[in-house]
Amino acid sequence: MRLGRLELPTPIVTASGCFASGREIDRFFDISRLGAVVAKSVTLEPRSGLPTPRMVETERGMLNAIGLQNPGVDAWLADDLPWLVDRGVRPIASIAGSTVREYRQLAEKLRGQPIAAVEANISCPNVEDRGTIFACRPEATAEAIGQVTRLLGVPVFAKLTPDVGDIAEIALAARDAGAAGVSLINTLLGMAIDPETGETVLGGGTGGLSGPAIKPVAVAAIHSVHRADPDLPVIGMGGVRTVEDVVEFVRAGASAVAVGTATFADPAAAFRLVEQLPRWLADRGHARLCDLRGQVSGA
Amino acid sequence: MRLGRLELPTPIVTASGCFASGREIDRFFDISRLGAVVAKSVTLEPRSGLPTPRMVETERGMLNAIGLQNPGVDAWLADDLPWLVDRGVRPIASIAGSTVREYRQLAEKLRGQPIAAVEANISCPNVEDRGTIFACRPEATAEAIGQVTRLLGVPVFAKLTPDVGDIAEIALAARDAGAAGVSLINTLLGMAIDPETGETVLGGGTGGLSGPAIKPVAVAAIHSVHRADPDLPVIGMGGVRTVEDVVEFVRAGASAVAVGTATFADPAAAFRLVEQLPRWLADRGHARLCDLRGQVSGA
Amino acid sequence: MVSDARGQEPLQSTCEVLAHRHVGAYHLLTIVAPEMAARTAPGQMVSLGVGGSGTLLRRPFSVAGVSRHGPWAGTIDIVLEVVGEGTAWLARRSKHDAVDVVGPLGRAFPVPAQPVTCLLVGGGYGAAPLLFLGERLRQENLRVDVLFGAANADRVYNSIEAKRTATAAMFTTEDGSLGHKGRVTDRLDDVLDRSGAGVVYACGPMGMLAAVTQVARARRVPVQVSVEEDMACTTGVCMTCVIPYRTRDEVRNVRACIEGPVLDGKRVMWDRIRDPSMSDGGPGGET
Amino acid sequence: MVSDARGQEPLQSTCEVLAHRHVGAYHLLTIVAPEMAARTAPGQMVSLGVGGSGTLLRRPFSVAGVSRHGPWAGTIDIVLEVVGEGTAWLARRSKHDAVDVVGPLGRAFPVPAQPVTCLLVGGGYGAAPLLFLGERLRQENLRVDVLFGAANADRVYNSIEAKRTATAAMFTTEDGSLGHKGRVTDRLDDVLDRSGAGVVYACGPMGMLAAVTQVARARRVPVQVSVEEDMACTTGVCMTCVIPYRTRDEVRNVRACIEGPVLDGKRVMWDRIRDPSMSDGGPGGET
Ligand SMILES: Cc1cc2nc3c(=O)[nH]c(=O)nc-3n(C[C@H](O)[C@H](O)[C@H](O)COP(=O)(O)OP(=O)(O)OC[C@H]3O[C@@H](n4cnc5c(N)ncnc54)[C@H](O)[C@@H]3O)c2cc1C
Ligand SMILES: Cc1cc2nc3c(=O)[nH]c(=O)nc-3n(C[C@H](O)[C@H](O)[C@H](O)COP(=O)(O)OP(=O)(O)OC[C@H]3O[C@@H](n4cnc5c(N)ncnc54)[C@H](O)[C@@H]3O)c2cc1C
Ligand SMILES: Cc1cc2nc3c(=O)[nH]c(=O)nc-3n(C[C@H](O)[C@H](O)[C@H](O)COP(=O)(O)O)c2cc1C
Ligand SMILES: Cc1cc2nc3c(=O)[nH]c(=O)nc-3n(C[C@H](O)[C@H](O)[C@H](O)COP(=O)(O)O)c2cc1C
Ligand code: FES
Ligand code: FES
Repeated sequence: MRLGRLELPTPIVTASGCFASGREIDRFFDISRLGAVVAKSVTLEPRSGLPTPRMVETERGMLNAIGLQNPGVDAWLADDLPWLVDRGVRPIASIAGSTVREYRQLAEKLRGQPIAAVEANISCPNVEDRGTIFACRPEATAEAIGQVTRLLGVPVFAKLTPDVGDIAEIALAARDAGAAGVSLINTLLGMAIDPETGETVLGGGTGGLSGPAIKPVAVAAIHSVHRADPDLPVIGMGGVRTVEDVVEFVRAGASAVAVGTATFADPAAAFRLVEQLPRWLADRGHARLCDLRGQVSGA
Repeated sequence: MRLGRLELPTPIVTASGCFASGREIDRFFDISRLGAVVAKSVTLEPRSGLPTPRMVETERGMLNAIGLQNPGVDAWLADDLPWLVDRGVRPIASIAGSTVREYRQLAEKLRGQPIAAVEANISCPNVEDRGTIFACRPEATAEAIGQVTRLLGVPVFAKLTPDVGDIAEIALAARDAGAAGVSLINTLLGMAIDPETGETVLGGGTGGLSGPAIKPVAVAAIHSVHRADPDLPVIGMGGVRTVEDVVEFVRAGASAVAVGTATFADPAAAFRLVEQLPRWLADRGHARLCDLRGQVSGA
Repeated sequence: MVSDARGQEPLQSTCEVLAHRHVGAYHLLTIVAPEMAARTAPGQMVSLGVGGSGTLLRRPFSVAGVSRHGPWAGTIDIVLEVVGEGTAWLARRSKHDAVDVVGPLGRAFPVPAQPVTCLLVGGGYGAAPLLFLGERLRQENLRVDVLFGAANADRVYNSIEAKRTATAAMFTTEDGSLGHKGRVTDRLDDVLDRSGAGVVYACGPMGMLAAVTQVARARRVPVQVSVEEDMACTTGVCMTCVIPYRTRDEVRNVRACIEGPVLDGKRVMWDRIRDPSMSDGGPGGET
Repeated sequence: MVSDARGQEPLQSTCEVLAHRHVGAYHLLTIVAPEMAARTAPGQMVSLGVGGSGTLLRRPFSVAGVSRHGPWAGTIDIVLEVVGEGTAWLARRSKHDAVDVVGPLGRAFPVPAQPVTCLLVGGGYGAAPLLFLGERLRQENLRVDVLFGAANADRVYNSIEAKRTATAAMFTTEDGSLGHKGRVTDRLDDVLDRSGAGVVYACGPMGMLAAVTQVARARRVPVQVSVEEDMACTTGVCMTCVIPYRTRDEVRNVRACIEGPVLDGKRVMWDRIRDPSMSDGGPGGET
């Protein structure tokens, strides 16, 4: 399967923040079997994140409020990246900033590193614009992505939030700023309150909704972007659990499919998809998954 | 419970489009026991809606694509409204337009009618703005709502979509255009594709996601709007099923709580909440539900 | 020609399963529901809550029979085929289990006012409510003929009971394991010739209903069909189950759950069902 | 003072329930998992998949014992209290049912290198993994004392086994139904005076662990605690289960599931747990 310039042996990759450094899950299966490993988003400085509780289960989904706990870009480059490379994994870095400048600084750090691509997680609050999420505005999207693509030789994917009126508009803004593709979708803004006590269940107050509950939102987002630009590579994610989900995402327009929350319930979730996908296709006489990309009727 | 100028005997109301004319469910319980009945959205002309299949179950939710099938505002005023009034129900009209002008025309029709309030469903595509949803832009929101509030003596609630970056911004735009309050949330844009055939499962292609799956998104939206203006009345909805859900929504900032999809699984869902709520409160020593409105800590 | 029959108001109640039997490929659930049993007419349906699984919405089933007396007060019978999660859950219910039942729902089969011969055309589990109707028609001293079909003998619902009910009974199976090899519609003209039926009642897959209607129309025989469309609420409030239908001068999307499921076959706009070009709904996502 | 003990790599497998017994207020599940049993050290946990219900994520449990030989190959024991949907589902498992097990996970209790007396302080089901540890310590010829507490006698896990394992065993219950009326922390000083323990191992509610640590700190006795924090993945990838912890010179949020659950009590920053002012995360919603 082709993901823009990248040729992946399987379209199954990991969703940022749901696979830590890679080492943890490598204890359960050979993670070099994956199409790529998208690392947890790193920031310029280390972050210890939000107070616990950091998660709550919801109906067929979960809310999380981690607050981007991460060791910082330098530590990731020093400790985790070499391990991934050594392990024979195609590593995709993920970066998160609070200002346009931080995205540029992060890109500078990544320049020349042995990474296959960069995912710019721009579903982050822009502190210079009253905390508005970058990916909620085409201009802010273009600015942040422009800084990153300008500096890097590897493909850059813009990771977008579904909490917008028209996600295709944002995707095209990212593309026009040089993004090689987009990653759809990040979590939805959500919240849970204990009815008895009135306390927010998450230490951080609000959180991000992920898991099977959001799958229809992801499919709609991917489809909308693919229709706006069928040539734009898309990494699809949001509630993927089964081979059928993978195919549904590809038909909607995904070029690769990332497994997030499903790994929490089953550490081998992504691996099972890698194994099952070829058989599913063969059983139905499909030579290649990529032939199904965007193959949807009735919409 | 007070919903702006309206004093409701119970905060439990119905969600538009999930209670038809009222007659259907009156066969199961006395619907005058509800705080109010929000009618299915009506348009200027009758509409026959989208082709079937119009629904698909998703994980703890459902997608629907009805396409606003309704008999038109005139038929509603002639047939359904008098019945509701006769039945002793507090009726809230719901209107949907494709242009600002249609909202004005609909408001003209409703002027002087025996309705307790109007819900302006502005989660509709604006045909004069490339099909952008009115409630995705503060300006379009203000324009549509302004037309309606100018003409009507009864409170107007703006029904908003959660598919925006900052729902509080839209709510404040509605308020500033004269809305007495807001209704949160309409369905999320979603889609399902049959992996085997590639057909969209819904006849309309995409659809609206409702039910328990979206509850955390509703709570976050209500909380965000309530924090932006604690005095703005909010009708909360989105996956409500249990008394605990009702209290959670009120703590987030809802002044009334609407039951939608839950009625499909249990025609008496709303009635059960009307019955159970006082006991839940009494068991915990809460004199009045309204004392809990906005009572949330940790956010 | 046929008198219009509407059922009475529906009820909701938590009911006990009295018995669970296998009939060919189907499950027959007998549910204790005296008040519902007393007011249910053939053609009406009930909807059952399915719990325990990840599903959310009720599941509609035609009533396959009622018993109004007897030691167990009244009961209703449901014949179900397992096709997905909800029906699988129901098929796991056994004696004493509780199910949430809403019914009777929708329009019943109208009973002829004249003494005509009635032909029941059933496909798969669609035969079940027709046998319930047949019983009722026989009480009215009407002649009942039967033409039931399915993929194979196991899926022809209760052919023994069908033979007992009918003056003439004919079966078709696609594999030839019972009766004629083929489909009911292959035999319909033939059967109509022989029975001289004055009304046709049909229940089964939508494609079969359309074909049956076509034959009946050509022969100017009234035809009442029990339609199926995906249902979210089963009680008339959600507008998901609509069928394009000619009423007086207008074509309207009627709700299969409460304006149907039994409809006048000739008024159903078969070629407009699920036809995208017939839509005047807003762009996708509109509820 | 105490040697560091890390468990071996975890496995995932579908395992059969060999037995389900009730022990006081708790359920004891014995699960056939030979490879896991062979590599699990006391203090480590396993996480179980809970299916059938609406839940999504795994549930973590301390291992309460292993049997490495015998006719059933190796088994692991889990002691569980029903608190919600997931534990209720697990409590309905019986002999021959299958469960998805991942383990062993996390850091085990380190075993003293010196011959000191070990005091096990357990609250509720927290006593179960401590009895497993006690067995192990006895194998090392160490003296083991026990101080277990709970709300009532029924919730003091297996006091008979505790008396068998320990040289001195003391119990506390909040209602006085077994041992002293009160909490373990009311008695801790007293027990430490008498046993002269050189190390304390504690497992139970977080409040209890903090209090035990405080007493141990004041008396300069090493203390190893098994902590609990809400876990989404149990395998170290999600960062939901973190505990603020002092390592060398920095304070870091360590993952209870793989860097714990056993931690050095004195390094845990008890007053920073769940403290909003300690956050440097982005505004709400950030993942
Ligand atoms: C008027 C009417 C009468 C029916 N009578 C019978 C009967 O007597 N015996 C019988 O076995 N079946 C009958 N059905 C079909 C039965 O309702 C479906 O097989 C059942 O809903 C499938 O549920 P599931 O969860 O097993 O399948 P799934 O395919 O998992 O269901 C997924 C969703 O699709 C909906 N759905 C799927 N198929 C249908 C369908 N054919 N009609 C309506 N909704 C559907 C379900 O309600 C559910 O929301 C009838 C349907 C209708 C509309
Ligand atoms: C290291 C560790 C060891 C444990 N050992 C045991 C044991 O030996 N015996 C035992 O009975 N229980 C033990 N627990 C607690 C047990 O994991 C919870 O009681 C269980 O997860 C609750 O699941 P539920 O679905 O029944 O409850 P619910 O309250 O419905 O669970 C809702 C959610 O909260 C999470 N959750 C709730 N309580 C806890 C908790 N205390 N820890 C982690 N997540 C929680 C669940 O995982 C789930 O995601 C342990 C927990 C941890 C962290
Ligand atoms: C616990 C958790 C942490 C996450 N951390 C990140 C992150 O650091 N960067 C990012 O871009 N997305 C992050 N995400 C979002 C996921 O990458 C993914 O977009 C989202 O969860 C939807 O996919 P899923 O439903 O398969 O989990 C996180 C999600 C979860 C559940
Ligand atoms: C079948 C269906 C039809 C709906 N029709 C309308 C409508 O006409 N107007 C409207 O404002 N909202 C409509 N809605 C949205 C609901 O009023 C409600 O906002 C949404 O479903 C979330 O609540 P719930 O999860 O409780 O259903 C509809 C929802 C459903 C499921
Ligand atoms: S199924 Fe809801 S209206 Fe018919
Ligand atoms: S539970 Fe996920 S990192 Fe510990």
